[in-house]
Amino acid sequence: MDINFTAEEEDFRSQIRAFIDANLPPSIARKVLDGRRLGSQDYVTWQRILAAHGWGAPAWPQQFGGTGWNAVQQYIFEEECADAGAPKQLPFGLKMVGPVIMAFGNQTQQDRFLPHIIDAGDWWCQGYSEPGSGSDLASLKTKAVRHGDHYVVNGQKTWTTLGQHADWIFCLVRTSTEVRAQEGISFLLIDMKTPGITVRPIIMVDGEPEVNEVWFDDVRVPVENLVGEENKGWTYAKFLLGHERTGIAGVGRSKRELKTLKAMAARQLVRGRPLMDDIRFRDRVAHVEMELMALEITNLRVISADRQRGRPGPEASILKIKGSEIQQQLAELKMQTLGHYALPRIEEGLEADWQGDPLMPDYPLQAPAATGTYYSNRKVSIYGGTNEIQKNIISQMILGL
Amino acid sequence: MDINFTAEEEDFRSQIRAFIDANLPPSIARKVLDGRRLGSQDYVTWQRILAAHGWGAPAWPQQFGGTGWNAVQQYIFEEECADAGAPKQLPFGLKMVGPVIMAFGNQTQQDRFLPHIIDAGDWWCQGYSEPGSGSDLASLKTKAVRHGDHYVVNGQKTWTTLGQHADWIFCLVRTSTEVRAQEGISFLLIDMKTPGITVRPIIMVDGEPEVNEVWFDDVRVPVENLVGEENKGWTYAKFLLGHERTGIAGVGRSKRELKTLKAMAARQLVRGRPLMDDIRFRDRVAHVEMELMALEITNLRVISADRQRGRPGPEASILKIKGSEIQQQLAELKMQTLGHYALPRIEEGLEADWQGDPLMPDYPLQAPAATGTYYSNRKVSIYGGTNEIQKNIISQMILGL
Amino acid sequence: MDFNFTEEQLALKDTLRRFVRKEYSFEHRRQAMASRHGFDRDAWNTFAELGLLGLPLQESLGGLGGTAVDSMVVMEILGEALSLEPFLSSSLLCGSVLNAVPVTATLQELAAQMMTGRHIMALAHYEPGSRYDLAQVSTTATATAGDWVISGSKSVVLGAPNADTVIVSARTPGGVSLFLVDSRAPGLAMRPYATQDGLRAADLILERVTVPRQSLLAPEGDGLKLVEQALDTATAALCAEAVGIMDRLNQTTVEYLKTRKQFGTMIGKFQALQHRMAEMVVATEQARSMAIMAAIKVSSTERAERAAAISAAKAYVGNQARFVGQQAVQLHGGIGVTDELDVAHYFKRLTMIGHTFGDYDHHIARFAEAL
Amino acid sequence: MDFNFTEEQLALKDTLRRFVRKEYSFEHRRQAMASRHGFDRDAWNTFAELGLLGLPLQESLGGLGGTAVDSMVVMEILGEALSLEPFLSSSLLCGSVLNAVPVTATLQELAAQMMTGRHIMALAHYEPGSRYDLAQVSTTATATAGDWVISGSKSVVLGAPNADTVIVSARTPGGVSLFLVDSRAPGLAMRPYATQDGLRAADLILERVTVPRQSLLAPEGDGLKLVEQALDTATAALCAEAVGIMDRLNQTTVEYLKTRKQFGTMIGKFQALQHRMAEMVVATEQARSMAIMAAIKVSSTERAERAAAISAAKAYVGNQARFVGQQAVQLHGGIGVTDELDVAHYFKRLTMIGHTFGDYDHHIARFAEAL
Repeated sequence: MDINFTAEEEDFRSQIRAFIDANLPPSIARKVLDGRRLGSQDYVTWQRILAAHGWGAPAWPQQFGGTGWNAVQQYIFEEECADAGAPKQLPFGLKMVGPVIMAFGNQTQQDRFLPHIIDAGDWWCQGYSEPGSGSDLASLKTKAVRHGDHYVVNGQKTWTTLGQHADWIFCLVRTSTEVRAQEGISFLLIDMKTPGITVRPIIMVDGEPEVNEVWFDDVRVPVENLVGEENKGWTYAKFLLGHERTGIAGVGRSKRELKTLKAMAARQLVRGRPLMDDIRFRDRVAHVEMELMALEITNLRVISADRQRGRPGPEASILKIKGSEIQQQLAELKMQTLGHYALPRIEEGLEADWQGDPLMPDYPLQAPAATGTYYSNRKVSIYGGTNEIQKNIISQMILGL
Repeated sequence: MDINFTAEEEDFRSQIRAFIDANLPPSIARKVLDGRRLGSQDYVTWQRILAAHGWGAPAWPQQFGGTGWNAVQQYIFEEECADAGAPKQLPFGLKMVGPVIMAFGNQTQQDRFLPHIIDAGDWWCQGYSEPGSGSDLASLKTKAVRHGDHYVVNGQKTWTTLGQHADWIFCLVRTSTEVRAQEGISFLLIDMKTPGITVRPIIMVDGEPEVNEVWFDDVRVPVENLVGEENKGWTYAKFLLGHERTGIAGVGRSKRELKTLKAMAARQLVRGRPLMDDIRFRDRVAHVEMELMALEITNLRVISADRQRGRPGPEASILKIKGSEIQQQLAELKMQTLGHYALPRIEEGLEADWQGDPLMPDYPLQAPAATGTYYSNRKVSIYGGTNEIQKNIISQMILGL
Repeated sequence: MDFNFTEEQLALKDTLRRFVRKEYSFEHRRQAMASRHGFDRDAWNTFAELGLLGLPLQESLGGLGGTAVDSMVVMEILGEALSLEPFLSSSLLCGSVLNAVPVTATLQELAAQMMTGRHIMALAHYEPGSRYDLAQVSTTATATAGDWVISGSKSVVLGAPNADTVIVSARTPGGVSLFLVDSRAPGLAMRPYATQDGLRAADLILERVTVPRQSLLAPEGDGLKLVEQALDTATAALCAEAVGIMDRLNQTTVEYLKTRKQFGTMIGKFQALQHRMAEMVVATEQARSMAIMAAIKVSSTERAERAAAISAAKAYVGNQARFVGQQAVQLHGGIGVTDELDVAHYFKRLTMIGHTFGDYDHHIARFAEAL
Repeated sequence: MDFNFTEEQLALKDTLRRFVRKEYSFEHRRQAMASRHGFDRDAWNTFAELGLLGLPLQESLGGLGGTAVDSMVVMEILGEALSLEPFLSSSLLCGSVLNAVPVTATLQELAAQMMTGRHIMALAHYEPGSRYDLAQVSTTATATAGDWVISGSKSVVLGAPNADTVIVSARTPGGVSLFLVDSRAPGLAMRPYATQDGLRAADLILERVTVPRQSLLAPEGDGLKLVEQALDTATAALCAEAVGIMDRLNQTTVEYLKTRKQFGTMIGKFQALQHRMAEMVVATEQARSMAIMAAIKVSSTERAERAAAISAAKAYVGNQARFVGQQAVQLHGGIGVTDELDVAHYFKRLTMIGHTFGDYDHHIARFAEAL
């Protein structure tokens, strides 16, 4: 047992770091680190830089264009990317539909779709949730009726993150109502340019349009876009959800946020002394840092156990619960560093080129994003299965209650 | 609206305080304030002092020998008694069986029993809980079968607080099994000297015998000891439980404990300075003090609402939850003041005459009781309906969920 | 000891609640927020007609001389309605200052204008880098022939963009002093913005702003004392506003738990959610008790008693409000984090209340000093 | 990076667990606690036979030179068994001191005796009024002709009543130094007692206790450094013990939730209790991670890194242990607070671990210094 990295692992880390130093555009990193708005192009740019270097799909096997890295290497890679302020690699293709196509798609689908997940040729989004379905995913109502060599899809999806930019959507649809809820579901890949699809952004608590509603009105989908077998979609969905939870702890990003937090708290003054020296505030930081130290090791333990078991286990729920709590605490503390400067909503401060306001000389450059991020981060204990659902999973799957 | 006491109320408080100053035996008060063991005689002594002055039953109407005080006066009285270190007036007669006898007992029972609750001629205990019944009181199994002018009682009660000293026990017994659980219950008064009763003390987490198991083996109880009607006991039980919850906030005692806590923390040193000046510790004290400030007003608000409504409402559950949490926090902080002196278990330190140990010169006089009290106080969120049950009550009775 | 409201208070509460329920819907508020001034002039006029705007002002100024309990009653309802109008920043905060200084004809005129709703005031005290520390005042006022010349910066001045007159604190030879400054005075630059919960505020820079001699309010050097008292008054009112919001969030959340179904069951039947909801109610009732305490004790003539009570209330209510706000969002799930539903807006306001006039750490420090 | 135990560690864990399950039942422990020495001599001898007592001692002392991870493995099982034997106070705490001082024939002989279980040691460092502050040492040692003369008081010396030799810290001209003192030395008065969780400890008063010149361990002035290192080692071990106890409490509580019925239902079906149980598991897994971290980092040669890691682990594990202990009692209801059930005893031990070698406030302060 050793939680220290080996010399080989440290060497690997140096290579990653050198690459990021040389290739991550500073303008993009600055946006991430200061909490400015990212454009869709920022994600694409970074993904293509990685793809060009063969690192577009860190978690995929080499046969599908992945790196073939082991779990520790992937972990190091994610940590370094997060630390440097790289945009998150979008999970919809890489962590969601990609693994499903690899495991259950046919050769044609693999050849058509996988390369363009890696090179960001296709922007994917997720069509799982529906209004009213929430955590009870299997209650979904969007229907696909087979007419010849097409499915005709009608219904509505929601919470479709960044769907406004998407080229493709993967959808759970109901293809049979004569069996119990889980058994009549199929997994379809749908071109977002197909007639009959309408996308409407949902404005979130922080005023940003992050997620969308997507309507399907007699949308015709070729049957070759069915993944696996008809009515077996629930199996693929569960497989996907298992994959979605790995990395959900967000340890790398939280470590970066902790660093930013400390830097902000070192610059803010309370009665002339750095806020970071205020015993109450410092204890709050210490508290979340301890949580994060523990979570990092728990995360590595779960990865190690998953590897030995060959599949993700229910312990991922622990990562989701703790990871989301930590992200929320960090966001709250960043807001708290600002004192009364938590109040102003400086719209233009979210733009990449904002350099501060001459009439607010001590208003920090990271301030405009802080309160909105706190608001918005309430979602992380809701999406991907609420923390309440995660506790159900632990009590039922781990404890047998 | 005014949370300040009126001049009349302050005057009333002065009278109470003067009486207590003059009449509460200092040796008893010392035991209470230092957390030493109280003997059964200590309770009796204080109760008789109060009774001799006409204050034996502060909450009872005058027709039954009570003071006739209003709720605010009762509150002031309890607060002053607690502050001075008077032993708690035992609730089993005054707050439990007494009100039931007043409301549902016949004249003979009222004449026989009520005066000796006031003058401590009878020590009462409670026969409600049974092994296995816990919060589900109505599932009780102790049976009473009528034979001529007696009931023959068989079964077992448990958690009978201070039952080892009791002269009488009031019991819920099953007199019919042919109806639903709540409808076959009766309320019996049983002389503890009756043949067939066995009492076995239960040693608690702090090593003290506070509660008991009581076995009934063909115990013959005269039918005149039935309160109210046969099979209507559940009604009386619910009435009693409503009464039991008033005063459960324990604000007066918690205020005294807070005072003791501050005094202890002022004397303990950390790196040469009083622990009370340690910002972390002082914040903990401040936190519980705020809770207590709020609870005191909530308590008075509930009393005021009960008075207007004419009966106790479900808001008492709020008092139970918060009151118990505060008591537990105070006990924990007292233990924490001691530092490594939380560890020793000095048995003789619980005796009234213990004056410290020459080999442990700085070991505080209140120390021997502190850790045991913390352990033991875990019970306050369990007894009288666990805090989980209280939350059920709030969500169902107040919120209609 | 008495926990009843007076007949007048009950009537005021009732009238005001009926008004906001009828005329101040969530959609109405959204429009008002988007308007130029960021609040509803009609509602503001109605407040004036109902006597609200004169309520906190003492009778010598022509006001109604209402107590802090009266203000509590008002603020609870304004909280329920998520009111955008500058009652707190103008009537309560500045009203408290005006109540405490020698009455003059100018002030009576000013007060009369305020009561009609035509004149709005703001208090500019906090400065860049001051955080919540009242004593840190770098703005200066220098006496010249017949004037005072004021220079310095003020940050997060609530209600400033709509204010006609700003009370500005500045350091003078006698200590910290307060001045009435016309918001359009030459040399006064304003950086207005919306706050994160939809109110309006501004940062100010004063460069040699010249005001007449008689703009000095109260004796020189009394400024800190007056500001502290005014902020304590406003803080007590904020506690009441928070309680009003918590009440509404609890009602809305209970309703949602009774409607929303998951896995074939109304989610209010899930015990974990029931208990959370029960804890929210407990938190709210405890917060209400502290808001009452604050409303009574804010009138205490002993500065130490008042300070300890207000800080205990603000720290405590802030903590409960944080819990209730976060949990109301959590129990609503996804729609709880959308702009569409009122829940998110109540949550935002509660969060900002937690950062107004001192956060938890600030107030527990002030309270703990008194232990 | 590697989260696997070695074959040897797994074998040790397995053997030890089988032994305590078979021979160290809760009833057996109760008898041992009531016995004169307060622990089970037979179990202690078995520990010696299994090599446990030599495990932490380095090879130059004839020990097995085990790592802190080895100790972690052992302490988890001792936690599960609620072991009363002085492994922590003698083998780990004093063993750590002996490992860090120059090897002599006397020490080799002492170590040999310790490993057989015949000789027991204790570390006397804390003093009246010191609380958890290591630097506060008032006990003095004065050099005379061929001796040292030691005077002072020591408080809550774990394992002292059964110790043959006590390592005593005392102030000398060169700083704080450590001395080997025979527990029966003239002038050494002992006030033995049981601790609140059933172990044995004592307060000591030393009045001109005279020990030979060579009783000085290590160079004069090295005492504080050695004691800090030894306490960090023992603290890491305490974290592991706490995790073992939390595991057992979780198992016991889950079992109880599956058996106990209320209102006609197995109480483990109540969602509020399910979620609490899930939180207990999360707390335990997070605590386990910190215990692992402590076991690795305690061997760090950088004092600051070691101190920060150990204090983070102790504060964090202590907090999680407090939660798990309290909730295990709560979920058991009434019987959870009786002496009869093992639950209360696990709870008591967890609570006392929280107060051993520094409580949460002490360790978060030590950790936060390093931020």
